[in-house]
Amino acid sequence: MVQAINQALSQNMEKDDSVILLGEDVGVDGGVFRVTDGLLSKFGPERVLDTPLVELGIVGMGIGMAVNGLRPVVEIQFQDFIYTAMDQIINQAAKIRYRSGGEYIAPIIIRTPYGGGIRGGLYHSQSGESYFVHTAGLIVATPSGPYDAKGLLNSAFKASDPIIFLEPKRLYRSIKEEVPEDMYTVPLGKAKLANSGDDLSIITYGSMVSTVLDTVKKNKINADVLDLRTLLPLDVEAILATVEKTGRVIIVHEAPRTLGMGAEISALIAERRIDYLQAPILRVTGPDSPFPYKMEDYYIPNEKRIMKAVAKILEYR
Amino acid sequence: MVQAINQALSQNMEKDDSVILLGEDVGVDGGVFRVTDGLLSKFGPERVLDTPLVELGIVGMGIGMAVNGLRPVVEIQFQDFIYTAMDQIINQAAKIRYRSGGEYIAPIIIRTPYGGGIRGGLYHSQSGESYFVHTAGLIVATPSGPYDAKGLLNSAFKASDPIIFLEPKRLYRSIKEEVPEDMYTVPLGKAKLANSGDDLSIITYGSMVSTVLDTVKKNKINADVLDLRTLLPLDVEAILATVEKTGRVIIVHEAPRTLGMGAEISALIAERRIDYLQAPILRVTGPDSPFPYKMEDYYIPNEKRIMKAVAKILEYR
Amino acid sequence: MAEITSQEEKQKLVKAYTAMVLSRTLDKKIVNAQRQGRVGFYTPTMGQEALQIGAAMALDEQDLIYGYYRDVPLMISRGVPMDLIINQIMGNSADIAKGRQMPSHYGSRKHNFMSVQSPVATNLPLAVGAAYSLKYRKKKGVVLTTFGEGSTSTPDFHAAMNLASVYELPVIFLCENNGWAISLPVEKQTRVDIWSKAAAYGMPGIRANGNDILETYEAVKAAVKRAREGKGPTLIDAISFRMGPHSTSDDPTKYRSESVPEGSEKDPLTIAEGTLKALKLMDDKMIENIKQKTIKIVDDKFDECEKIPPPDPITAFEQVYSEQTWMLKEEVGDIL
Amino acid sequence: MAEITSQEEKQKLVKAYTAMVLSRTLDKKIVNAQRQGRVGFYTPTMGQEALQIGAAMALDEQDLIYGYYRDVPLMISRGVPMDLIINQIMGNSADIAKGRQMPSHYGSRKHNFMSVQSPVATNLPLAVGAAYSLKYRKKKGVVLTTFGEGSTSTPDFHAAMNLASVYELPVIFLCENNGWAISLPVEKQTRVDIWSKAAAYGMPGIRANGNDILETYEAVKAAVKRAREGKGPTLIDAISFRMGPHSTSDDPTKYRSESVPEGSEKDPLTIAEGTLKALKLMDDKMIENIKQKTIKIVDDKFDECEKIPPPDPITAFEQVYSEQTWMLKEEVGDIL
Ligand SMILES: Cc1ncc(C[n+]2csc(CCOP(=O)(O)OP(=O)(O)O)c2C)c(N)n1
Ligand SMILES: Cc1ncc(C[n+]2csc(CCOP(=O)(O)OP(=O)(O)O)c2C)c(N)n1
Ligand SMILES: [Mg+2]
Ligand SMILES: [Mg+2]
Repeated sequence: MVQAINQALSQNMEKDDSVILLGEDVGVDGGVFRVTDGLLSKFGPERVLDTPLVELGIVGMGIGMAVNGLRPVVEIQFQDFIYTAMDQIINQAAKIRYRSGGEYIAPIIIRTPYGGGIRGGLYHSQSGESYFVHTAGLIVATPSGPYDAKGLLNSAFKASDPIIFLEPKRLYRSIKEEVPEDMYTVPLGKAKLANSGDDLSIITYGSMVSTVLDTVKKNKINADVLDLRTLLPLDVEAILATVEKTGRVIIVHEAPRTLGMGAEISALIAERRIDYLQAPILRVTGPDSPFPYKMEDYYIPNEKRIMKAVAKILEYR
Repeated sequence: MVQAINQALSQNMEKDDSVILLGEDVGVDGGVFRVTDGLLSKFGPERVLDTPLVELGIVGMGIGMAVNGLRPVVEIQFQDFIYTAMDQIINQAAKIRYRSGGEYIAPIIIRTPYGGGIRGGLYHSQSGESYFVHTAGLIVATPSGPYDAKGLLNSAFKASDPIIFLEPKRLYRSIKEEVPEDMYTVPLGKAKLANSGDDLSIITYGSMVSTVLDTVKKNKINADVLDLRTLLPLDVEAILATVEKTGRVIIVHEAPRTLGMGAEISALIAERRIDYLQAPILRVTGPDSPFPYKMEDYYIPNEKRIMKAVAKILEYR
Repeated sequence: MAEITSQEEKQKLVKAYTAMVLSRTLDKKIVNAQRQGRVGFYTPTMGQEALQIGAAMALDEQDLIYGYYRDVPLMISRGVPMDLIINQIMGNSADIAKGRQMPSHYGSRKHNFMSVQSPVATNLPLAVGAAYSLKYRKKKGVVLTTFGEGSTSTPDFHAAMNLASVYELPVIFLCENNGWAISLPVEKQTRVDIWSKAAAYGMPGIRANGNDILETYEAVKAAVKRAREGKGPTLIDAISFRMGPHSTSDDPTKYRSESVPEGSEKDPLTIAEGTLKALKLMDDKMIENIKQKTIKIVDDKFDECEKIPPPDPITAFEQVYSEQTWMLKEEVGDIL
Repeated sequence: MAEITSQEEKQKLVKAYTAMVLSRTLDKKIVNAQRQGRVGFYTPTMGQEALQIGAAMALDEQDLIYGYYRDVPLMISRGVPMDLIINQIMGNSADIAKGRQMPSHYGSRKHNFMSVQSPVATNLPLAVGAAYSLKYRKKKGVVLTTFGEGSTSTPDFHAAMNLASVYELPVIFLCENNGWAISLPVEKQTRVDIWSKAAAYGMPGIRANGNDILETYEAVKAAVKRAREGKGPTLIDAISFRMGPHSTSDDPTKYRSESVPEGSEKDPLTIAEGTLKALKLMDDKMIENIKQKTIKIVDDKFDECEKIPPPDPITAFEQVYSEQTWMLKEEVGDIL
């Protein structure tokens, strides 16, 4: 996935000289995950900025660039470190169009690795998508593999709204996929049915998609697996379609359960398709605690926990 | 409610000299809403600090005080301005106990007015409770009137976890209630059945409680009205009990719908009491947009919108 | 008193004074209207006219402004029509932002004046990004960003100052140092002079008497020159005084006794009038004449704007995104 | 070279050198163990021993430390037992925090060393609050807080410096200036010397050669004295060099060519050894002897700690609150 994102960045920079990258260690070092490797030497220090250590500043500066016709891509080294910039994201990026009557817009892309799986402990493993998804004015997208990563990022470059682009860091090097050379797009706001089945629906995204697919395959579960791809705005039609089809729903994510994405998805279903439900809507998620270092395998939803939920929901009534 | 909070602060300061107030304009000026009026002259400048303009700093400084045996109460002038301090709240306050194996704790109280109703526009009206409720390690409480305000705050002073105390600013001067002189407590984590009825359940909190109660009374609706009082952790038993009783649920809050509290409550019900439900779970909330100045009456849920939902849910099937 | 000699600058000064009178008159009009319940809220600018208008004198049209909620004089002197400001304050249907923002939160792309937010100093990092864009595109514009002295304590001030300096960007940081952050005097905000903070970022810091239009003009002119020459940012500490309350919700008698009454010798208008008279550009009669005419103009414009109907409620829920989300469509359907 | 004369200080210096050797030896041990896959991650401290241990020499036991992830030598010199550190790095069941935190994130209340977080400089505002508590309670302790030079760009640095100064608090801000923030050299982080930033807050800023234990000691001693006398905070810029990579995940050859090899004249250990020899407190043989003995001690302790079993998984979900929430109880029931 690292290469796919690198390619998307590189191709968009080639195509459009208003694209500027900024972030800590994104230049000479090529990013701590090597996502921006080689871009400094290709595009020079005016387009690839190794910034001082100030998330709030680089996000704010990025917004200022976006307002003035550039297409900044800000990298936050770990999503866990984005919170000092929350005010810039919530009160500036997400509200500029609204407050200025559309006179100013802020098409910034904020890329950041998120989630666990690299033994990063509580400050290098967070899945903070809820903080962004609750913020009207933002678009929040997250790929589940290299193909979508490039395609969604290409779409992000065409959008005119601020975008939080969450990269499941666990997948950076673990998932291999064919990625076309051309600048194809994967549309924002559209989920993907990653597996088709009749008995139940598993709704998920990001790093959990492959875990769910593996589980389903290995255990021969006849399930719809919906990869959301965009978390804000959600693809409600795709969600409702799978509910109508199976009547049994599990939502899987790494983020803590309380007000995690599962809450919103569950609520959307409970207010629209209650009559289709043949079982409770279950959530298999990270627990409501910080993310532990040593015991991370217990934190992240795994086959065992998904299968427990599957069994429960299939047996229901 | 202003006097009730003032009294709770004053009495706790009298009782315990480790209680320190800090915030912008909380001293000489007595706070922009006059909540801390008179406390500087009563307790002196070492205990009531008029701070420089830096939310992140005063929250961080408060955490440091709390870690070292004081009982700081930090006022954030408007909840809308808390976001630069999110990192201190999420990564420090909420995680100190956990990361230090319990050796250090941070019993800080962060008070802040929130919500609309004073024609404050998009930067003086936000209801950001979701950002805190998604953060394990915090307690989040919000009163619906003077009695609870004092009682919950008294409980907060006894707790040893960091507490976000959200004060519905619209109620500061609009709701009158008898408030006992003594230091009674209202327990954290317990909801209150504010009205008892059989036909449906309306779950709400903060500024919406009085709106819901007025609506129910005026329209002679036979409804349970549950005032959550604490948003994290939620009183799941009280929520489930009312669902079991009525089978029809509406959740009302001012915050935007997507990943607002309604999402979590709905999800809790959909995963535990699906068989009791006789109708969809409806949410009557602020829309997924910033909060407007001139048209705020359209933003905040009102009688008309609540009654629309009531009608829909009572007619269902 | 700073010196001006060229005919062009003298003309500028006359224009600037007219803008000062207009700002002052409009300010008083709005404050009065607020007392009468005709306006919801307002942050008076009285006392800060000279520094804002002096700064504007040093700018060109293509220069960008990232200002704050106390910048009505700055807008006026940029040529922003009065009705744009009044419509914003009324939040009526002619307002650019359709009444979405509280009064005092104006903006106008046409005048290169970024729409104002409430969280203080958060415009500063944006100004830095704006300056980066200008530099990257090799344009000759500069960015002026304004904020109160209280705002120098914020994270955003620190971030913006350092970034502007590291990238040598054409930004002028104009601190409107009125001595107070609501109730907190500057001495309790920080232990040093604001201008001296510039050194921590390796940029020049200039102190100017913000009540004297020419002194601020000179200071900003020097900073603009530096910026246009590619030498980077400057911090200007324009020392002034907030003649009114912090806002129409504020009662300054709770926390301060000092005052600068209108027409007193520290009033920036008084100082400007002295300068104009010394330069023989105006006499008392002309001044009085301008003031009287302005009252009428402002009154008329205000009445006119007041008649404009409120925005359609539906507009309160538009322009959140380039396209309205399905949630919002649904929610608005439910609301209206 | 700074001067020390008293017998007590000489003894301190010998102890300090022993701590330096222990830190260095432990550091190398952990780095090696990491290469062998026995440790998950680590941020080496090699090169920063002198400044940390010099600082510790100036403190009393009751003083509080708010350090960061590169402070193993500081802990060692505070008397933190080696196994506490190794157990943290192993994340085993003997670790105070039960393996919840990544390696390099230690803490020990007994030693007044606050548990370390990852987001840089966010310990600084806490240090200020801690200092407020000391002052409020009229205790004579001071607070030492450490951070890298890269961290001076953060919001937290600005906030903490200003607040400490406004309230005249007993805090020593010790910048461990190793010249690099991962791949960013200090020249690109900011345009001025770190010590000079102190002036923006009205506090003294002292530059010290951080590779020389006595120079840092003197600087911190002066700051501690000032703090104990109630005169407020000081910023110390201890200039050093990161001899190793940023962390075990980092490859510094990608971005820098300079190096300070072990044993070279800039190595803080070499400098300390020179001082000891000049003061006739040690000779080469004694030094070699200490080094050899230390290797053995470290090896043994490391092996011993490595045998300690991992924590019970259940502990990963405890101590989130004073009492476990019902959600977490339920979730843990589902997980285990
Ligand atoms: C981040 C933030 N915190 C608090 C406030 C509330 N507030 C509004 S104005 C103000 C004082 C600002 O003082 P200063 O920067 O000196 O500007 P002035 O109003 O004096 O022009 C405060 C605290 C705010 N708008 N933003
Ligand atoms: C707020 C924040 N942003 C980014 C990071 C990622 N990061 C870890 S260390 C580091 C560089 C810190 O440099 P410096 O402050 O000089 O300390 P040093 O590591 O050199 O001792 C960065 C960017 C972080 N830990 N916290
Ligand atoms: Mg001010
Ligand atoms: Mg460094």
